[in-house]
Amino acid sequence: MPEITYLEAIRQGLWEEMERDPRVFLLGEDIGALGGPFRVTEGLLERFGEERVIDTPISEQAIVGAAAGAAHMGLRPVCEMQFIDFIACAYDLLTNYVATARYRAGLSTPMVVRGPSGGYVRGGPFHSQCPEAAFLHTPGLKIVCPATARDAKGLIKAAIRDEDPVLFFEHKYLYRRVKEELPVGDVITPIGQARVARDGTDLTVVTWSAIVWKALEAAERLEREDGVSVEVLDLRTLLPLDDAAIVTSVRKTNRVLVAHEDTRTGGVAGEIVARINELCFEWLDAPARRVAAHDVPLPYAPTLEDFVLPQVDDLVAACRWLAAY
Amino acid sequence: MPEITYLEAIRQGLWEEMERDPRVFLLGEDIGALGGPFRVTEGLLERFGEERVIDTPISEQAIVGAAAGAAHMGLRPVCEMQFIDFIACAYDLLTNYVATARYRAGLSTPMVVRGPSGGYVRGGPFHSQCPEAAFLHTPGLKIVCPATARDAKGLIKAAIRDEDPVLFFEHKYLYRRVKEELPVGDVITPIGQARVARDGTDLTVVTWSAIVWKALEAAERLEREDGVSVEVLDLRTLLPLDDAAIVTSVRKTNRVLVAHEDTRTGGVAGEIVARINELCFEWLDAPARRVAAHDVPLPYAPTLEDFVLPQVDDLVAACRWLAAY
Amino acid sequence: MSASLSTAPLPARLTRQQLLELYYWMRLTRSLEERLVALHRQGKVVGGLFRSLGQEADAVGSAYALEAGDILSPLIRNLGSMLVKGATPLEVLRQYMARAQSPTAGRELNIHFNDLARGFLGQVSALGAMVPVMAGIALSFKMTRQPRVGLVYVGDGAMSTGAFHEGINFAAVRRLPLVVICENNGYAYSTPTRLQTAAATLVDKAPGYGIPGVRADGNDVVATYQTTREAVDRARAGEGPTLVELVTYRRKGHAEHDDQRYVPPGEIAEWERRDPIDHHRRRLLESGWATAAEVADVEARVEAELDQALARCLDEPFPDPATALPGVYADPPAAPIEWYRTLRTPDA
Amino acid sequence: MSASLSTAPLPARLTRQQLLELYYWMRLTRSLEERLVALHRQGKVVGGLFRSLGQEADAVGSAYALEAGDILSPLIRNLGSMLVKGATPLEVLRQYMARAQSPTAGRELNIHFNDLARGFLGQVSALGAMVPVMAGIALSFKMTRQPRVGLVYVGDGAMSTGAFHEGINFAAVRRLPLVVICENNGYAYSTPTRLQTAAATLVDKAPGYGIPGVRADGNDVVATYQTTREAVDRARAGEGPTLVELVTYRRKGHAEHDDQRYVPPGEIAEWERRDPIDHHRRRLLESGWATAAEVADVEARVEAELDQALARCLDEPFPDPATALPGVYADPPAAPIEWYRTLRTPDA
Ligand SMILES: Cc1ncc(C[n+]2csc(CCOP(=O)(O)OP(=O)(O)O)c2C)c(N)n1
Ligand SMILES: Cc1ncc(C[n+]2csc(CCOP(=O)(O)OP(=O)(O)O)c2C)c(N)n1
Ligand SMILES: [Mg+2]
Ligand SMILES: [Mg+2]
Repeated sequence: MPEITYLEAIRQGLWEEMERDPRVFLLGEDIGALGGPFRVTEGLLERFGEERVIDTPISEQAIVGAAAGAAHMGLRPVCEMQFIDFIACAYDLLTNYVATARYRAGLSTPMVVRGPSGGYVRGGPFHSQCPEAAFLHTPGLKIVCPATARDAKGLIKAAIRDEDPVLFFEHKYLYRRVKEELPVGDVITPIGQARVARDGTDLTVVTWSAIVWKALEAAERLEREDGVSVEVLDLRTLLPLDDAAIVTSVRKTNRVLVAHEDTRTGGVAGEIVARINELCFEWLDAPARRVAAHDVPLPYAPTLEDFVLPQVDDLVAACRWLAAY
Repeated sequence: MPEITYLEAIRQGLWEEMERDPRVFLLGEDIGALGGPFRVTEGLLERFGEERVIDTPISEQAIVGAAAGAAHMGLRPVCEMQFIDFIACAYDLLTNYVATARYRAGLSTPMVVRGPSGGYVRGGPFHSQCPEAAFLHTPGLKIVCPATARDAKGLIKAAIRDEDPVLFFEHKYLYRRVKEELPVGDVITPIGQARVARDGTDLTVVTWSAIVWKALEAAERLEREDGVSVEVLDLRTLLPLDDAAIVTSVRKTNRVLVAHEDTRTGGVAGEIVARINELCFEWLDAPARRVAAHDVPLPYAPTLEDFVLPQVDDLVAACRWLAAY
Repeated sequence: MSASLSTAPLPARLTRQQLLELYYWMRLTRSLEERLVALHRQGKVVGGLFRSLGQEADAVGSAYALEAGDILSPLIRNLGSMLVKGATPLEVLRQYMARAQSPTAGRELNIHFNDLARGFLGQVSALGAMVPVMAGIALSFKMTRQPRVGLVYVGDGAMSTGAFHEGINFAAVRRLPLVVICENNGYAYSTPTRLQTAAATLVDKAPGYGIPGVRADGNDVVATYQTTREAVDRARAGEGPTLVELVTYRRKGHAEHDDQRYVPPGEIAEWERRDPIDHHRRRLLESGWATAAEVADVEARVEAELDQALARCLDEPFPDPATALPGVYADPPAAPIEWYRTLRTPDA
Repeated sequence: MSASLSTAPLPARLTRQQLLELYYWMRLTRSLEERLVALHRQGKVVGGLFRSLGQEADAVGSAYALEAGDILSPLIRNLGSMLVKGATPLEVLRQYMARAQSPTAGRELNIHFNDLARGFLGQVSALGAMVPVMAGIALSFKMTRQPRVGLVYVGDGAMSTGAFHEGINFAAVRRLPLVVICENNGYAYSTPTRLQTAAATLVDKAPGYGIPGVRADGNDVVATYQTTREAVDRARAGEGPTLVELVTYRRKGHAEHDDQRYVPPGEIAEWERRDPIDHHRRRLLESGWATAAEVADVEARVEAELDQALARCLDEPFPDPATALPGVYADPPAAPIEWYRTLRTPDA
């Protein structure tokens, strides 16, 4: 099996789905001749032509709205936000139109909105965001955040095949840093199912996307230096949350850290901690704690970005605190 | 002292601030001759003229963006969203431009965005929303949600005088249902301070806006029927949260219910429960629980809306569960 | 024999039958709204009531220009367009009264409902949003090589939204089969058009999108039909979008509760004299395109149909509360019931 | 003596001094970018590098048309406009290198910084957003009766955004003193203008907003200055916004990493021949508006200034990590440090 990167896995997923299903098409800014700023869609224009790889004007509302209309008619649009930060421009259409279409009007809207999210790349405040929290609050949407190349491919395919709108947040820091041997052809990661990235017995780190890798690194250090056995749960899907997987792990380890890259206040970790508190109260030997970014817009300078974002050392320190509680 | 409604209290607050400070002006759709669909701004055009009460085109992005620009130059704009649901159209400008202006660029942006929020009025999915959760996640913004006429006046005045952007979410169900004797002139409710709406010893209900009144009704019933003493904490400000007030009450009662009108998943209650868990873990005799709307867009029919939204009976049932835990 | 009646030539390649049909749809629209006003007064309409009084011609005439298979997206004042496309008075009454059997099962209000098979896509409240969505529907027609056309209505006010701009621009760049109808009825709620845009006319926006813009008298159902029809034909021929401005007037308030305090005296009366239904009725008779009997028959038929529809739904129940939960996603089937609610029933 | 040099009459009521100044600003812009390219290759530029090669005239000429007290909001390619308004090369170098002493203390990138006193408001990344914001600044000028003007730049691509539409429409309806400059440089990243809009020219959008639209050669600094100046004067006279389209060309990629694979062969070379700086330089000398010595002196001055600026900041430190926390709100003074971070120091 060939080893491919997280980015190639997404491209392969798109490619295979477009080969498989003529209803699948792509629309976004500069996804054609350019292949997008990160080349995720490179080669797709040549293979599938201008009608199925559509370079749009700079109009996130038009991209999302047009995708919704086409989806109502049975097509399977995949929208690219050039940087996921700009999904904010389509916030009204996504939360009020797309998310509610099935419920209020019985309209099916099978569409995907994908794009590069996340920091650790010196992108500054508008090219580094993690928009999960902005959409967690929206019944009707699904949200997936792959951490591995396998899940990048498996989730983009599952998202395209899903009958409902799916937000697919890929992490630009992982694009070329994460590689994996993957079979060509169908690799499907079911939406709504978390993954135990590392087995452990003493405490659980619940996380997703780029932080999964930092958690794994922290877990190894804790094993080595403290003999503490950390389980790492990669949620993969944030909406709907895999409560069962969280509960199983927390009831086993009795100590839990919820970690994400995004800022703390109003972040997704709050919802997860609340659920743990509701579902595992009697099993908790220590308060569920959160590791998240500091509550500021993400600054540009390396020293500042590194300070604001959670690092491996932070996860280690927080786990030690929990283990010692 | 004259008794005035929640709606009149907002108008009086706007009026007095415009009298006090010539930099204060209003902009929004149909706020002039019409006085807005609920007449919140009635009479202000006649008093302050077209330059300070600006009827805009249907352009939420222009309203918010223009307010930000004017605020940078030292004016004090107050924007009306005709229904707060439409704030979604200005989501990018609010979260990416307005909220970050001071941090990224040292720009001061003293502006207010206000409008009618909330359900229980048969408004259907697009005229009933509670947008708190969509903005809780945004460092740089402040969010206030008055429950009483006094706080409606006190918070609109505080918001207008604040050096930072403030989202002022008024509840349309309370507009004419809530009355109070209020002094003419300065009534200021400091942003960031919760209020004990009812003293209690057995458990705490943390809530805000319309649900405060339902919680008070539930508390009385529980006192009467169960002899359970419920403390009701009216947060008033959601960003920044008054951790101290929450902690004080929870450490006293050891049982807490966080209740809001909005849907549960990704709602503000998650953040609050997470903080309680972090700050009061050793003091909790029962898991902190949430009462919130069911995770669906808010439907129109009375039977459906009443089913989806939390009711007094629900608060009573949840409190009984907590008290009995 | 009816041939001998004809004094004026038939306009816009319409048959006598069709001219009478246009009258029927306008009449049906107005009478249905009158029934709704009565129901509103009786407190039977759950939410607000929005009238299209005086705008029936622009709604009916424009929708009548579409073929089966074409899809339109209405505004709150396009009841007439919905009816022409096959929405029934019974559905509309049930929607306004939030009945269990309404097309949205009580979830959405007034004419916010849709049936893509019949050719109408219900709007959402956010103005402008339906323009990009309808551009997407037109895109699907083009991609699948179907000779179908999309039509979307925007108000003079909604044209100020970013969504309108992005949607019509996208449709223009892709040369999609989309007709954009601007209903210029003079007001957006209380805001007169001059506070909405500094443009001399709303069709002045067309060149900025590189598409043709045409204006017509929105109170003349035939002119409305003819102008829209040309735009629809252009779209179907693959020549891309057209912006059609239909000039009309909103004689009632934004909604029933609106007292129109902001309207200059005399303005409404002025437009009453140009009532689109009276005008078409007069023309039918004076031009000899229909007999008094035919017209009277249409009017009777309308009332009878409405009596019938009303009788059927007046006593229908509201939806069962628990039906609020299913259908957020194709799967899982239903949103979970909240824990606290299960506590309320003693046996839980 | 310089008078005797003059062969051609001075254009656009500009003095010799000013014509030379225009050359200075363009030269400074280009040389500063060349320094940045070198720094970028050395890995000293933290983020991306965006060039305005070939667009120096439209940036400099348009900004030069403003007076002290006027405020502009630049795009990524308006380094020249920033410099004219008083931003210094030292500030720009510090920004790109994310140094502690940069205007944003390392929080924001490249030319995303502002000083309202000098008259520039830094952009945010979201395209179009600055149009409504600058409309608000223009609104404040009008409300406070100050004879000041706002100027905002948008690209051929950014004109497709809803924010642009809502902002320029608002400014037009309120007749605000705002000049909107569209820099039509042929591309939005890789997207040619024909895929951005079907309009024949971008000024065709002006009538839709009820404002004048004018076009000028963006590679001619004098034409750019003159055209913008007329729009600025209109705005200051209370006659409202103007849409100015400056036709130019982006000779480099969207950013340094962009290989321009999407550009037809020959196109760039074609525009190299129309280089705005060479053109102005030639004109200065041929028209006798400046001596070879004066021109050479400007060029020497530019390099000297840049050497100096570079020398000052090259070894400056990045910001101290803890400075990331203050300034989210006027009060409370700083965002709290996260609990886990305090655990990292052994003594915590
Ligand atoms: C984005 C958005 N902002 C505000 C509103 C509130 N609103 C509902 S109808 C209306 C006026 C619409 O005027 P127009 O577009 O001219 O349509 P008309 O009612 O005249 O048919 C407004 C402001 C809305 N529905 N959507
Ligand atoms: C709302 C939004 N969508 C997408 C982007 C990503 N983006 C940055 S620059 C750019 C192209 C801009 O083209 P144009 O407006 O013509 O300006 P130019 O770079 O040519 O000066 C795009 C798509 C963005 N910054 N903002
Ligand atoms: Mg209108
Ligand atoms: Mg460009």
